Amino acid sequence: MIRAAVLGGAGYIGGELLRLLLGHPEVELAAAVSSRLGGKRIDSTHPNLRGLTDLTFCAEEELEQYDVLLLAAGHGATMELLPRLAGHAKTLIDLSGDFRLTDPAVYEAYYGLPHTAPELLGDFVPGAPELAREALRGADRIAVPGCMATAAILALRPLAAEQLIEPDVTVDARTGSSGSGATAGPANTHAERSGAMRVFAPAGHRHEAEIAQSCGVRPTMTATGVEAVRGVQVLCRATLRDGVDETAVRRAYRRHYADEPFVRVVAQRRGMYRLPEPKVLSGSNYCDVGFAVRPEARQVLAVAALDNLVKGGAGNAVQSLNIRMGWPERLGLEFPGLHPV
Amino acid sequence: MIRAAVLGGAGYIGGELLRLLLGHPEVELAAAVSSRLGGKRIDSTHPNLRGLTDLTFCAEEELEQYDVLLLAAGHGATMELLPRLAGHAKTLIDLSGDFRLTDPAVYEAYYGLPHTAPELLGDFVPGAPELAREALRGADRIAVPGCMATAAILALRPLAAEQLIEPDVTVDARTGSSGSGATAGPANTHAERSGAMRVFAPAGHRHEAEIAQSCGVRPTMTATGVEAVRGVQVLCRATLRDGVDETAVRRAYRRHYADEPFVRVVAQRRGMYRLPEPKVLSGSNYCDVGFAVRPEARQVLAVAALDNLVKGGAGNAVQSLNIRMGWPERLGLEFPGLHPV
Amino acid sequence: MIRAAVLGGAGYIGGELLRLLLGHPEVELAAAVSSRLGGKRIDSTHPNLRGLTDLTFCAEEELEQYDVLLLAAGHGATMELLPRLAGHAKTLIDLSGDFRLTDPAVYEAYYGLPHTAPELLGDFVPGAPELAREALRGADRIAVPGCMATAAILALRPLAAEQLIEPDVTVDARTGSSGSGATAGPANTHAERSGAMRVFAPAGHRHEAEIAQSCGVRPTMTATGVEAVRGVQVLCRATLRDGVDETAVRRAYRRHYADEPFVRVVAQRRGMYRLPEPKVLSGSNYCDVGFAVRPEARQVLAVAALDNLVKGGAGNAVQSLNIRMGWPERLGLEFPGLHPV
Amino acid sequence: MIRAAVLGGAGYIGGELLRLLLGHPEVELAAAVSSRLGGKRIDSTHPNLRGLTDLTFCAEEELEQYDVLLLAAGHGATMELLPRLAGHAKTLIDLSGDFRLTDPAVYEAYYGLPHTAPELLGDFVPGAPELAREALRGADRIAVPGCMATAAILALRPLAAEQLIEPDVTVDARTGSSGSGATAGPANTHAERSGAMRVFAPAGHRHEAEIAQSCGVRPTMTATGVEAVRGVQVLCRATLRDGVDETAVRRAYRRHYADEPFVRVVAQRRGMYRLPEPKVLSGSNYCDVGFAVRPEARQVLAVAALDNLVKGGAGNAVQSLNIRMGWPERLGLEFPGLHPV
Amino acid sequence: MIAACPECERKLDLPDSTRLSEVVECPDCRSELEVVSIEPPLLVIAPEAEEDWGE
Amino acid sequence: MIAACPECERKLDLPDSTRLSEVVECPDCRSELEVVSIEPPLLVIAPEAEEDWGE
Ligand SMILES: NC(=O)c1ccc[n+]([C@@H]2O[C@H](COP(=O)([O-])OP(=O)(O)OC[C@H]3O[C@@H](n4cnc5c(N)ncnc54)[C@H](OP(=O)(O)O)[C@@H]3O)[C@@H](O)[C@H]2O)c1
Ligand SMILES: NC(=O)c1ccc[n+]([C@@H]2O[C@H](COP(=O)([O-])OP(=O)(O)OC[C@H]3O[C@@H](n4cnc5c(N)ncnc54)[C@H](OP(=O)(O)O)[C@@H]3O)[C@@H](O)[C@H]2O)c1
Ligand SMILES: NC(=O)c1ccc[n+]([C@@H]2O[C@H](COP(=O)([O-])OP(=O)(O)OC[C@H]3O[C@@H](n4cnc5c(N)ncnc54)[C@H](OP(=O)(O)O)[C@@H]3O)[C@@H](O)[C@H]2O)c1
Ligand SMILES: NC(=O)c1ccc[n+]([C@@H]2O[C@H](COP(=O)([O-])OP(=O)(O)OC[C@H]3O[C@@H](n4cnc5c(N)ncnc54)[C@H](OP(=O)(O)O)[C@@H]3O)[C@@H](O)[C@H]2O)c1
Ligand SMILES: [Zn+2]
Ligand SMILES: [Zn+2]
Repeated sequence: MIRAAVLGGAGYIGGELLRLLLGHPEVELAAAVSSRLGGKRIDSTHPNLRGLTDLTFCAEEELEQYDVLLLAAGHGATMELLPRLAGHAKTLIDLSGDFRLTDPAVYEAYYGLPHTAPELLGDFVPGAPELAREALRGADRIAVPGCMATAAILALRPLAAEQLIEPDVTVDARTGSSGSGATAGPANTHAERSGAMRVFAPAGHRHEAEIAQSCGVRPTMTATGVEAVRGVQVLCRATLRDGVDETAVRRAYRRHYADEPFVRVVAQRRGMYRLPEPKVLSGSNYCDVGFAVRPEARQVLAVAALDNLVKGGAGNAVQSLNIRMGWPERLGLEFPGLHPV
Repeated sequence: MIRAAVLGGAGYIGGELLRLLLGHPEVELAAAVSSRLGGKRIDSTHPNLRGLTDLTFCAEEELEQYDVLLLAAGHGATMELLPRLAGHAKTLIDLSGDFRLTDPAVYEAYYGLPHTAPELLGDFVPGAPELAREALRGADRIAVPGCMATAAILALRPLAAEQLIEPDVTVDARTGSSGSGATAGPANTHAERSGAMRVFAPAGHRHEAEIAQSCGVRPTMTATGVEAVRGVQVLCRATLRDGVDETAVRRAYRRHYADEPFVRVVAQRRGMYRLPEPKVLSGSNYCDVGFAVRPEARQVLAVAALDNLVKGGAGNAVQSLNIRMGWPERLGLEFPGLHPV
Repeated sequence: MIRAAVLGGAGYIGGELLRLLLGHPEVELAAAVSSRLGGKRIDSTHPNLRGLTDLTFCAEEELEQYDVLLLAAGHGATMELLPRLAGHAKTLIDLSGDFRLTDPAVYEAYYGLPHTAPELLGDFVPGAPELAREALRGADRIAVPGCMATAAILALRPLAAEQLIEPDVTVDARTGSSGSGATAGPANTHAERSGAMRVFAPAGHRHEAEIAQSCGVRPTMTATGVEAVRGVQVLCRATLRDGVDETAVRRAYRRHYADEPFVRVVAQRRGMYRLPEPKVLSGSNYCDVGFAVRPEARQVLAVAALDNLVKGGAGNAVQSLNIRMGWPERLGLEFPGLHPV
Repeated sequence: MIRAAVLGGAGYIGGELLRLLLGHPEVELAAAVSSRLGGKRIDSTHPNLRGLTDLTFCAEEELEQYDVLLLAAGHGATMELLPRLAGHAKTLIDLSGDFRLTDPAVYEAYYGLPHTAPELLGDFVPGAPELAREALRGADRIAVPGCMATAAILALRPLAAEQLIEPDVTVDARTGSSGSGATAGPANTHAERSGAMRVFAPAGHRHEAEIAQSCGVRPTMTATGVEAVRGVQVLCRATLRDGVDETAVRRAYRRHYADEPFVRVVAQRRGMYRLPEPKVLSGSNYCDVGFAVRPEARQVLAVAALDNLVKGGAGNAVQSLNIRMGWPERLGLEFPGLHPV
Repeated sequence: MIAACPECERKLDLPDSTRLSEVVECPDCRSELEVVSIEPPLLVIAPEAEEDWGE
Repeated sequence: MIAACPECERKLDLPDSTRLSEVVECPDCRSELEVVSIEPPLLVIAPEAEEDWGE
């Protein structure tokens, strides 16, 4: 058993970390920090945890020593927080955008503010088991990728790595409302957000930088908020290189994901769920990845779906932790999702 | 053509008033007040109005003289506002809860604050055409009933008026999220409110007072927020008096609503939409009313559905205005609702 | 490890049984019967099971010997099937309505057809751990109660058992679309069922018989289909007996459920989720139970929520099986539900 | 007043035609054909029409002479039906896909069956006022474009017509469940279709042919079923020609749509509804069109939204009829949509 | 240290570090409770801003 | 018995009880495959009623 603490535990990623860590057989959830809700029970905020714990939120100042500290605060704030919190645990796992990019200039271009701890960027291993499993085994600074980025990277990686596609790709991402966090504001009231198809990033989205960094492609990404609480789906288009056909594409996906515990290739000719859809993944750590080839046009459509709070965040963090600790990778992440839902 | 002004035009009831008045052939929408959004276009807040108007919100201080002033501010605030605004128009129509109840003691009991203009209560005619059509013809102070109250009153009125039921009734109301207005807060973010079945008034709801006042029954009411933006449905249970059977019940509804332009009796034995449902009423001014009798138990279930922003508010205001002005009652209220939806 | 088979595995309750049994550490899922889909993979129908199993559906004729056989076919069909299937397993767990009622006359009154195996009714123990835990330990014929019945029974039982209420109660049930099973028909297309508030049982629902049988009350029940796929909520009203106050009510719930692994008492004065709501229970085996007392009216509102496919069906079956086998009661049922969702 | 008949009146497009024609001041709805529901009231199928009409469905054989006959049957069936029905009215308006394409070979390639009335293809004018207003004035054979095609064409037309873009474009369409009509089947039950993000046309969609024909571009189109009953949104990506900037793009849209009664250019820098979204268009005949330019990448994203049953079908038919008859173009189409919704 | 919730009678097990005037949350009814005495431990309902909830 | 899916090349492990003309489902692309030979095991895509899917 190791002792873990979560910062930002009142948020949506934080709450998902609490759920997963409370159910993890090797982890004792020792602390959850909230600046607003210190002293309040965590199950008052996250009613799904009723009966599982009597823990209350604590203030940052009350943090002690832990084996692992997971940070689920916003970007910008995190690069300020992390240096002063680093002493509280040997292993730090950050879920914000602050330590995902290796180049501070790219960070500034995409986040619109200079990085205040650029010297730390090099310390971080991506919390992306499919890309960095070996590095994660010894990692004590882990930066989990963004939710839409994870989906797009897992969709594009096999094609890019095997040089089956040209570098220009487009990514059409769709996301549920939990993707923008728990804070109330005029844009996310139920009445306004309900049934939305809100193209909130029509001319470029931050996650482009992560996709480019991980896949070596040149992505153009849009993102649309659709009617869902959880769930991300990406449709990625690319041009196939000369001579690449569906067989080559399918083989690439198989090779890359045959042994992955949490990536499934879903590209069926029959049935209702032929390509990845997030709804059957709610609560699960799977990322489903599929494709469709249009040979005459030399085009491939790569599709991926995941639960933004799990494989797109907290689940990827726990999977990374499992690797880091040498535990079975699926530990605490067994929930497969529901049908119907 | 008369000139109309709306106070609270940035809110949900206010926005619905703007839509209806812009489409009304006898009304010129002359002003819409917002304290927060003065100078901003009204179609920035209400995107459905794009192309219909170039009007901008104004401040209360900019109000001039109008034929009718419609107030769509919250309760509490309205009883303060109304006296100082009364000079701006001959006819005032208020949509808040402040002038619906005739007895200030009942107001205080249900709203938890003393009424600050009790002397005005007697001036108001209910903006309820089915109950007060004659009085509305000459009315210059009109108080539109609450949305769930209107549904329950129209469901129960025929039974109560014809003494078919015992006075104790229960009302289970279900409501969409627009019922709580446009203001963002932790309880109405999309992620929290989505898919909710939130019993927010388990032991009594304010609208009990209006139902009691209008029907002479003793209601016990609960209200549940369900997944919907618009729409209210009420299920009212009552005990039938001795000898009352389904035929008597059906006749009472027919008698009361045969000539009503906006109440339809929906109590079918076959088909998919046998009893009233709000979804096919979205945007329309209908209140559908139905019933089911359980003879052996001497019980009747009365069901009503409406769009809380239309028949439950702005539409009832416009229908009342039509009556007041001697116009055809359906003027500007012809939209019948959609199917499917 | 025991070997289990599921009949009706292509349906919604059947699919949920497959999910739970595949994740159960003491059970090997050995067979899933479907008459329509014999030979087809079960994960083609239930896409959440991809990667967990290669099992295909088999025909009834292919059934062998199992330790337990779970039946998830419709009522009417089940009383025909069960006698001829009984030889395939020592322990039979039925999820249909056919063996829940002890009195064949009540069955005929509520289901509209005579019971064809009335001699077997006495053999069945209710698959309701909170009511029949001791009997379940040795039970080889288990009949799991209906989903809305389970919710209402758990809501009313403490009040009824401790004689805190008068016998006449009303039950206002709300249910998601999965409650009517997987078969397509005009009434459950997405476009028609979406956003519905369909009062499909306005004058009495079958589950009244189960509630009456288990609680000794006289229920009047309505049921409304609301916008949700999973989830049941019931609002039960009763009259408090003389002298009964909120303290007495709360004590009754505590006493009954303090040690129950899957019933939580949720009746809070503060917070967003004060009373039971099904959405945070999706996929979980909890039934949350709460109440609100209106002392001056001597009324109590009892509220319960659950996932109809889990605690309302498959989860209750597995919990009963755990008890029958002497395993820890929570085995295979640990998933706590999600927030937000 | 002219007399109109609708074939396919029990379907979703048919029902929307009934609603619009019943509300049209110059049209008498004289007949609605249904093969399944002959003799049944049309408001049993379309409950929103209760109180507006007592019309019942009739059989095709009962058809008489009308001024206009609107066909809302499926493709394939329509090319068989239309020749034998043509005698019933001077003016025919077809809403199926059968008479939209001018080239029977393209029809066969996209619909997978040979056209059985190729000689009639040349007779049809597109029911697309923005493209064919002049031709519509004298047209007696009108073929209304597909719903997603209309959205994509209105989004791309200004760019293509003014040669601002390269010919290769991609179209990502999202659609609600009413787009697939009223017939029940396993793929459109509420439980399966709810919350879906179903990429049902990953490698090409039929509407490509219409977009190519109307805009002279080479489209690659995907379509995804998302959670909605009504509503279509398209995201079209194209490469800007040398020297084309945002100003040129904005001017093109303005020029094309400044005088269009039902196309609004929505491309705002601020506010919640910056780009077109279908939800505020439900029931309205508007198509909102917007764009975002990414100059450094020479890319433009063109976005359009509409209600598939109105501007994407029945509304476009009525607008075309208004033009054909020389009536004001907005007649019977004034409903602006709702907010919130 | 055991004290009862004055609202719902739930027994609260207060940690030894509990200080006077501290506010704790009842696990059952979620009332906010102020510690007004340590020996014997005594809780009263804390004054609270009216929370708006519902529609 | 191992045979490859003619659609997607996935290797299928057919049980020994597999009979001629039996239809199996490819776990990857979900094509319906007919067993047209046992020794050597050989699969072809089974003729199928066009499945309507989508809108
Ligand atoms: N939502 C997703 O789908 C998703 C997926 C992957 C990654 N992420 C990333 O995860 C992080 C959290 O996202 P979220 O969606 O959970 O947001 P959220 O719901 O808004 O929660 C953020 C939490 O951070 C805490 N916080 C904010 N500023 C802080 C500060 N200066 N110091 C300490 N704590 C602070 C807040 O807690 P208190 O106010 O209680 O202190 C809040 O609960 C973000 O960086 C986000 O980009 C989100
Ligand atoms: N929503 C419903 O279903 C419904 C149905 C029937 C009746 N009602 C009643 O209608 C009223 C409005 O409800 P709503 O849902 O539209 O609420 P809302 O969306 O919150 O809008 C209320 C509006 O009132 C304005 N306002 C608030 N305080 C004010 C003040 N002191 N002076 C002037 N304006 C003030 C605000 O505008 P600015 O901030 O821009 O000034 C706000 O836009 C309430 O009394 C409600 O009870 C609502
Ligand atoms: N849905 C709920 O919330 C819920 C909750 C508690 C209990 N229940 C009860 O559980 C049972 C199943 O409900 P469901 O919702 O899962 O229904 P469902 O989705 O319609 O599934 C029923 C299954 O039963 C099979 N079946 C039907 N007739 C059969 C027969 N004569 N012999 C063998 N199999 C037959 C069908 O499979 P094939 O066609 O493939 O053979 C079908 O998949 C019902 O009795 C229901 O009352 C349902
Ligand atoms: N749904 C949309 O968003 C949309 C938008 C634009 C265009 N369209 C097109 O409009 C047409 C209708 O679409 P829909 O969505 O309304 O479909 P739908 O709901 O399935 O309705 C089609 C109707 O056509 C009738 N019909 C079918 N075969 C017929 C035949 N052989 N002879 C006479 N009537 C027949 C059926 O009526 P009975 O069974 O009662 O005879 C049915 O009600 C299709 O061609 C579709 O492509 C649809
Ligand atoms: Zn308490
Ligand atoms: Zn295959």
